[in-house]
Parts: sequence; structure tokens; C-alpha cells
Amino acid sequence: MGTVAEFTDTEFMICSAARILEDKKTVFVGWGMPQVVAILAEKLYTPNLVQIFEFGALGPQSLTPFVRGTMGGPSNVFRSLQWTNMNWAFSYAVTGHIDYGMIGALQVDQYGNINSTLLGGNYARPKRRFPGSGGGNEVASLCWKTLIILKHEPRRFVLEVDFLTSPGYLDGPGAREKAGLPRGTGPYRVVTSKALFGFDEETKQMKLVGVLKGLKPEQVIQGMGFTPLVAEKLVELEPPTADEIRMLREEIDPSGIIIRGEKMRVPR
Amino acid sequence: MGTVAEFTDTEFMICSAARILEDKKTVFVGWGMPQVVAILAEKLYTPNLVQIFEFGALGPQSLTPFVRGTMGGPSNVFRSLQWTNMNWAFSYAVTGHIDYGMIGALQVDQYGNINSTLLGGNYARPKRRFPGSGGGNEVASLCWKTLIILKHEPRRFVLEVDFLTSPGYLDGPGAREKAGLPRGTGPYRVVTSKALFGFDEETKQMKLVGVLKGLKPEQVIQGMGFTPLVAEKLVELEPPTADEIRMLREEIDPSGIIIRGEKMRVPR
Amino acid sequence: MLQGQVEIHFTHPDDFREWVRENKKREAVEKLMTEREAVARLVADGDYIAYDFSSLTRGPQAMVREIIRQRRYGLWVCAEFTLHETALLVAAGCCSRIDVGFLGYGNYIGRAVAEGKVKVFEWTNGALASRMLAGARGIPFMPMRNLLGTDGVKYSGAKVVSDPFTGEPVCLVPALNPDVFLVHVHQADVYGNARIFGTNLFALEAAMAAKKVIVSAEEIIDPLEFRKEPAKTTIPYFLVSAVVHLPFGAYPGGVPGRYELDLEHIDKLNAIQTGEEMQGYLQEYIYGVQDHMEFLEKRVGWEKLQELIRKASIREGYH
Amino acid sequence: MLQGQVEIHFTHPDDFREWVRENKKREAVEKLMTEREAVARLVADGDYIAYDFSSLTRGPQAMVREIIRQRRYGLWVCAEFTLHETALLVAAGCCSRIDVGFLGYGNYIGRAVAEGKVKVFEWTNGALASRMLAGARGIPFMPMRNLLGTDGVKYSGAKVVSDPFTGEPVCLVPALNPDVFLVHVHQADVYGNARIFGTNLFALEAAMAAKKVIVSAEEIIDPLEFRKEPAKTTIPYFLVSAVVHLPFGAYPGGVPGRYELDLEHIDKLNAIQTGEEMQGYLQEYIYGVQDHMEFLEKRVGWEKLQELIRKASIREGYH
Repeated sequence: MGTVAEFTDTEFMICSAARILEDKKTVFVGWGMPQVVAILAEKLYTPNLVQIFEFGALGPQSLTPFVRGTMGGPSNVFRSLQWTNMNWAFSYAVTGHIDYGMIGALQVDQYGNINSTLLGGNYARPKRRFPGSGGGNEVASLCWKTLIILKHEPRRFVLEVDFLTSPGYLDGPGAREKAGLPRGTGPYRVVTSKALFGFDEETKQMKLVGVLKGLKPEQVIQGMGFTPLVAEKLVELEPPTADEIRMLREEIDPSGIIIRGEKMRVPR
Repeated sequence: MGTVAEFTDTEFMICSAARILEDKKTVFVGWGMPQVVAILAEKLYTPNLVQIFEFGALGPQSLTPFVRGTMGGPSNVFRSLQWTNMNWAFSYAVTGHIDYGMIGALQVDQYGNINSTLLGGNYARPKRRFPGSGGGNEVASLCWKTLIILKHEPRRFVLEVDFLTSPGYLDGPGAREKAGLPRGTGPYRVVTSKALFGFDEETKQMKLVGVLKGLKPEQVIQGMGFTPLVAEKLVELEPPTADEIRMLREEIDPSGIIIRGEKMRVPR
Repeated sequence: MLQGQVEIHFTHPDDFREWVRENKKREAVEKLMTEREAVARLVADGDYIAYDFSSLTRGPQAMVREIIRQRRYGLWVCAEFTLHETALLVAAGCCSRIDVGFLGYGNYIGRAVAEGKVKVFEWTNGALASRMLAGARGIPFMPMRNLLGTDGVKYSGAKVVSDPFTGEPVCLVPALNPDVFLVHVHQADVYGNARIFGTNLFALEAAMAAKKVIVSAEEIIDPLEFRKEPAKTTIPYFLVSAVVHLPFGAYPGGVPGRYELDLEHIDKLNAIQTGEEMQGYLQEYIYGVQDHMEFLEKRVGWEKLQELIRKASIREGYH
Repeated sequence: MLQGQVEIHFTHPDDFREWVRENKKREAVEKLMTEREAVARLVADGDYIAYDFSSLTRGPQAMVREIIRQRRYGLWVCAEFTLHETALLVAAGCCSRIDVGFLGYGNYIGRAVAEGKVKVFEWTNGALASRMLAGARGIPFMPMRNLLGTDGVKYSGAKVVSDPFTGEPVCLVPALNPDVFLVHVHQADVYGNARIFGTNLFALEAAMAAKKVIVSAEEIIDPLEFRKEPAKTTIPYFLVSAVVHLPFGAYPGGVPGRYELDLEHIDKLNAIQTGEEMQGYLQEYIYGVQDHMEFLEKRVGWEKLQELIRKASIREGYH
């Protein structure tokens, strides 16, 4: 099945993230877009993915269409393996039972540190204030591999985040462990609307590993607040397939509340 | 209804303890004899007593006859208000929701410190070894008022316990608080097969407050490893009533597994 | 030791215990009252308030509206997973401090923080749940493996210490004992025994940790029902201060297995941008009606409620 | 800092996490096996073993007998509320260390301790449950308000420190991550999802905290049943290493709602005084039969089992 010619930036991010998840693994799913990623992955790629939500649902077989705003509602937690509460939900993550975490970000720095709290000003009087951690800090701290999903706007890639809400590799190799965070955890991929980043095993710096088909690495890096490493072999990221798009637009989010966004085309 | 002429030391202890409990209060109930005390109290004196068990049952309307050995069994936890687990059961006590605690003891000292672990020798090689705390340490530490129930053998009242399993007033006024135990808690009454003790408000020393009808205080105190204070006005403790005895022997413990013991008579 | 220098709501565990002994009666007495009585008696200016679950799922929305209607002042809110309530409480002048959690979305609340109209402290959902668990276990703090390495340590009341068992850093968050816990449940009896079907954030934790617990319930059932299935009891009566019978008490959110959320009404809340729009909403939906029943009758309507019930076609597991 | 100088079973939380990542598969694979296979594969000499609930109520008695039958050596037992099992394990030479809890009654086990045949460490039921909760929360320790002031501090591995929030003493108990957790449940599926009806000690805590979890079940049910009532799931499959179908697996104890305990057999256990009597019991009831099924057929009998089912007339709440 081919790819489509026109799609939104959000649709691309969702598809790109869904392709990364592994089947037969657990994933801690954050509010909003990550929910749609997990549902898409389950439908197309990873039928045995076990989702877990901070609201206390484990392993649901979520119904579609996705009902916006109801992570805890009956559609999203349908046919779960277990219904419990927040303290138990996070305990699964602390004890190492959760393979992947998926969260959004306002800003991210070269070590994958995440800001979802504020922009500009200071803590007491921010220029703009956002929801804050929610369960994001738990997900980024405690799951084995964290996927960060954000729109590819260069101003979101900063040298220093305005507020460090959820930990990436902090200030480099060994810093997470030194701070007391669980060993061997950290950001795994940064999924954007134009590219895919990983992290260098040695330096823990963000590394460009893939770009949307038709884009050049320079176009992706331009304007970022730091210069990411670039992998020797860059992967060409396929735009959304017709299958993915149909699933998203017709089954999962027909109202378009999550998937709508800026229109994109694959440059030719 | 009159009292009976012959009864066992255990029957007297059970009745004496059951008369102390207050209605419409919560009580943390230890294994064995305290279970029978609570059931007797519910049947005759405190119909709205809320029992709580470390096994996770809260507020059962226990069926009789009492099935020995099954604090967690269906008869004992029948029609509970809530079934939960040990961590929650103890949480009710830590947060101050449990008014009374009831536990047994091998030895007790003048400050109501309890030994239920060993007699003689040392920790590694005791002369005789017993079950240890179970949940007794939690009950004695965390409930507001602890009832200690033990057979009136002078050798059980010692100057120093062989092992301090569950805290009384430790070495005197203020010592519990200094050790970090919750403020305002401690042993309330010591119920024995011959007498009833309280604790002096000032010195926290054990104080004789009642003796079984027909006994003299000297007979009770004789041979104890410490000399308890004696209340100015001693209460005369009635032997078991016919009602109590019928309830114990016919309804609660017809097999006699708990209530059997040494035969006693009220001296005349 | 690394620690923030911010205000925390902290009650000495022994003070909390004494409050419980004096105020939480172990006697089973009828506690049924109206929402007006419950707020009048049990919510005081300056109280610390927590609630379960989210604005869109089984949140105590009718109780929050009543608090606003009675114009409480200076509340400190535990925004564990709050969306609209906090904005409404701030806009109505009820709330001056927020422990975040998740602050809720919408421009209104964001601007209120930026303009310094409300003070915020920066925890996380897990940290607040841990604090509540510590409050429920009657211990002064709970250790955590997260919050570490982030700015949250500086702007919360957490402390980072060396763990005496591993020698490595561990984060300690102080126990949370709210003054008031609001929880909307599927079923309650007149004494306060309560059942929730589905998941929750920290219903039993907070009921045990809070000084005053207001249970609002979709339905009131016979006390014997609780004793027949003790495993289903979420909260036992002696933790509870008041029971309020509030059908559709989570509206515009839904209650799993009973009725779905009203997305139209939620869009109306989401769309609020200006103070004027906000005051308009407060006037129309809260100040302008005398109680929840009038709100349902005059502002929501029977037809809409029936539609939301019809939409709640998934009943599996919610019983 | 006040602390005991005794051995503790303690796993660094990060080491436990790594064990989980490598060994607890998130894939739903069939884990049904015989008790013989389960012990052969999953219980090693020297392992630390915990179990739920008590010897007389839903204890994993058949699994314990199989461990004895396979003559495991050097086990360290968490005696949370154990009565007979520990005596049997010690008598059979399987167990060299015990974390007490409640040591169980009977002269046999008391004498074994007095004679130094087995080493004991002095915790409490609540302390062990707290340790398990810490293990399940992946944190190095749990604070407690008890054990303080007693000899338990000296003979356990607890530490008393100054609480940084109140400045007052608080007791810290180290996380417990057992090597093996044995739990006998009402219902399980082939993947390991498990349901317990009634109360438990720390079933989910220990399943999350343990490296290897052996679920023995009265009955095996369809996996879909779990998804239809997710609130009833006690343990999800990916915490579980093996599922063993063992009807009457708690015998001579009972399983609430299924069968009552066998008081006659329990009296037989209680009456054991000498090593000779104990060896007689082990020979007759454990070594002398090849598995649980033979034990039921040849040592208990169909008639007795039917009688115990008949006696379990209280079904209310156990479903």
C-alpha cells in the first residue's frame, strides 16, 4: 500500500511513533496524542502491545473512535486486564515492568530534557504557563525507553529548557544515575513532524537518525537551538501510508480533534 | 442474671475484656482469644463494635460458632464492611482510626511492655521460643488504647521483659513519644484471670484497679516481679455471668478450643 | 540535602491522628445532606482541597460548583488531574494556591498563573499520589525514584537525601493530609460507605488521609448491599463526613457505566478566553442557579441527560 | 541512627528492575505447568521465599509440599503469617533462615529456633508488609511509625533515623524483593492473570516485588473472563512466571467460598512434638506421594474433600 500525498504534521508524528513501538511490550501512554499513537500501533503493527495509563487501567483493548478527553472513560479502558489506581499504575513503571513511555513536550534540549511547564519569565511569573508534568515526569524517569513526541518547530529545540520538567540525560553521561534515577533508563527517540532523533550511546547527545522522505538533513536542523549529531546513515522516513491515514481518519479520530494540524506534503 | 459458680480462667479473662470495650468504636483484634472477646462483646454489650483484622477484614458480623484458626475464613469475616489487605488494615491504625487494640502477652513489665517472642537465654538461642510480634507490635504501637490480655501467673509480671516485642510505656512518661511512637497512645488495661490493671496517668506505672470478686489485692499482687500501684478504690470484678457463660459455651466456642483452661471458683 | 524552599501543606502525623480521634466518629450515623449543607458545614475558607478523578471522568463537578456558589476563599487545591475545575475556582476567586500535578488546559488558567493571580507549586501526578499514600499510611513522607534531577525539586517541597540502604540519592515527598476530599462515587449508603466502579486516582488513600470527606453519589443504596460484597467497598463509612445524593454529579464529565461526558458543554469551557467570558459562564451555570437540581433542569435539560445515558452503552465491568 | 546489625535480604532497586526487564516477559505466553516443573524450574537452593495468605486460609500448601518433596536447601522464608509451613520446611531441612512475622505455633518450630537449627530475624507482620510494599513500589525503603522503642529494631534490619520533615524519629524498613512468591488463587488463566476473592496479605505487592511468581489456582478460566471484569484482577499475567492447576491446593487449609479447612488434619500437625513424629508426617504426606493429585487421592480422599466443600456454605462475596 502506498503513501499519501497530503497529511498533517500531527498525522505524520503519530505514524512515525506508532512504527517505533514493539509488539508484546508494555508502554506507558500519556494524555492526548500518545493515546492515538498506541491505538494506531495496536490496530496495525503491535496487536499485543500492553498499554498502561496513570489513571489505573492496564492493557485495555481500546475502542474506536477515540473519545477525546477520556483517558479514564469506558472506551479507552475497555476490556482492560486490570483496573486499579494511580499508585499501582506508577508502581509497574518504578519496578521496571514498563518498556516504553510516550510523552509530549513543549521544549527539549540536546540531552532530551523536557519542558512542559512554562515558557519565558521565571517560575513565579512565567510568560506562558502550561499544564506541567502531569505524569510525564514519572514516565520519563521510570520507563525503560521514553519516546518524546513534538512538533518540529526549531524554537522547541533549545540549548537550555526554560524549566526542566521531566528528565532526559540531564547534563550528560552518568547524570541520571548520579541524580538517583533508575539505571539504564532515558529518552530513546524524539519523534517530530519532520524527523526522528536518537541519542548517542557515549555522549547521550541527541542524534538525527531519520528525516521525512524528501527533506534534507540541513532543512531539519536549521534553526535548532543546538546542533544535533547526525547519524552516518540516515533513515528516510516514509510519509503516512494510505492504511495509516484511513485508520486514523476513519476509525480512530473521525472528528479530527487530535490528528488535525498543519497540512504537509512530501517534497519532491 | 446471676453469675456462675465455676468457670475457667480463660472464660473470666474473656468476659472481663469484653466488658471493657465500648460500643460504636473500632477495635483491632489479635489472633485467638481476642477474637472471642470481640464476638462476645458484640453479642452482649457492643453490637456496633467495628472489628478490624490484620488479614484485611473490616467490620465483619462474625458468625458463630467461632471456627478456630480462621481469622481470615468466611465465618469470621462474614458480612464485613470492607475486604482489603494487610497494608490497608494497618493504615487504618496508623492514621488514628482505631480506638482499641487487643493482644495477648507472654510477659509484661510495669510499664506495659510486652514480650511475645522468647523466654530465657538470648535472642539467638532462647530457652523457649514463641511466635513473636505477628501484628502485635502494630496494634500496641498504633491503636489509641491497647488492652493486654494474659493469664494471671505472677511469673508473667516481670521487672524486665526477656524481649521487648511490643511497646508499652517503654521506660516511663514521654518515652513512647521520644522513641517516635504516635502521641497519646499506649496500654490502657491489662486484663488477667484474677485482676484488672490500668496505668497511672503521671508515672505510667501499672496500677491495680480491680480484682476478681472474693480475692484480696494481696493475693493478686503476690509474687509479681514488680509491685504495681494500687488504686484507692478497687473495683470488684464480677465473675462471668450466666449469660456470658452460656454465650461462650453454647454459641461462640462450643468445642471449647479457646475457652477451656484452668477451672476457677469465686472464693467465698 | 537538596530541597525546595516553598510552602508545603503538611500536617504532623500525630496532629492528624488526634483530629481523626476527635472528629471522625466511628459510630454509624446518617450523614445524608444537601450539597449546600455539606459545603456550609465542611468547607472552610483557606482549606486544602483534593479530589478524584478527573474533570471529564467521575469528577466531583457538582460539589465544586457548590463551593464556588458559596464563594469560599483562599482554597489550596491539589490539582492531581484537573482540567476545568481549577480554572473555575481561580476565576471565582476561591483558590489562591495550587499544587500541580497537571494544571489543566485552556488559556485562562495559564494566564492567571502568569499574572500572579494564583500561586503554584510544582509537583507531579505521581508525587501527589505518593504524598497522599503517605498521608493514608500515617507516615511523614514517601520515598520516590523520580522528580530527581529536575526543577521540580526546587519548586516543590520535596527533599533529596542519601538513602541509608544504598547510599544513593532518593527523593522524599511529604505526606499530604487534605482538609477536604471530594469524591463522586457510583453508590453510597447514608452512613458513607461508598463504591466506585472502574479505576480511580487515590480514592481510599485520600479518604483515609483527609480530615473531611464529602462523598457525592449517583445513587444511595441499602447499607446491607455493602456487606454482601465487601470486596467492592471503596471507602468505609467512618472515613466519611457527609453523603450528598447528586445524580449526574460529574456533569459535564461522565461516570463510567452510567452516562457519557457532554463534549458540547466541555467545548464551551475550553473556549473560555477572557475574564468576561469566564464571568459569563460562572453567572449562567453556577451563581445563576440555586443548586445542582436546578442546574440540571434549567441549564442542561432532561433530553441532554437522556442522550448522555444512551451514549454510555458500555456497562461491562461497572457493577 | 539506631540500627540492627543483622543480615537482610535486600536487592538494589536497579538490580531488581534489570532482572524484571530481562526475565519477566511482557509477552502473553502459556505458563501452565505441573507443580513438579514449577519448583524444578523456579525454586533454587538458597532462594528467598514469600507467600500469601496463612496456613489455614488460602495458603500455597501444595506448592510448599512440592518444595519439600524436591528437597530444596537453604531457603530463607518470609514468615508473614505462617503456621505449619515453616515448621515443615525447617524439619525437612529446606529452610535455614526466617524473617519473623509470626513464627507459627507448635513446639517443633520453637525448639528448632532454640537449638539454633534455624536462624531468625525479628520483624513484625506490618514491617514485612511494608517491606513488600516498598519492593513493589521500587523504592529502597518504607517509613513506619512502629517497631520503634522495641528490641525488634536491634534484631531486624530496620533503621531509626530523624525524619527530615518533623525532626522526630521514624523507622525505615528496607524493601523486600523475594526470589520466589507463592500464591494460591481462586482463578487463573494460562498466561498468569489471577483472581483472589476475599482478603489477602499482599498479593499484588509481592507479585510485583518478586523475581519469580508461582500462581497455583483452584481453577483455570478463559483469559477473556479477566477482561470482562478488570476490577477483579488481582495479578496481571506479566508478573507471573508459572501457573499450576492445583484444586484443593490450600489443603489442609481452606479456600474461602470453595472448601473449609480440615481441622482434623491440622490437629495432626499441631500435635507433632518430636523429630520422629515430624519425619513420620513428612514421609507419609509428602515424600510418600509423588504429587498433589496422589496426595489428595491416597492421603485425603474424595469423601473428605466433599465434606470440606459442603462445609463451605458461605459463598457470599466470593465471586
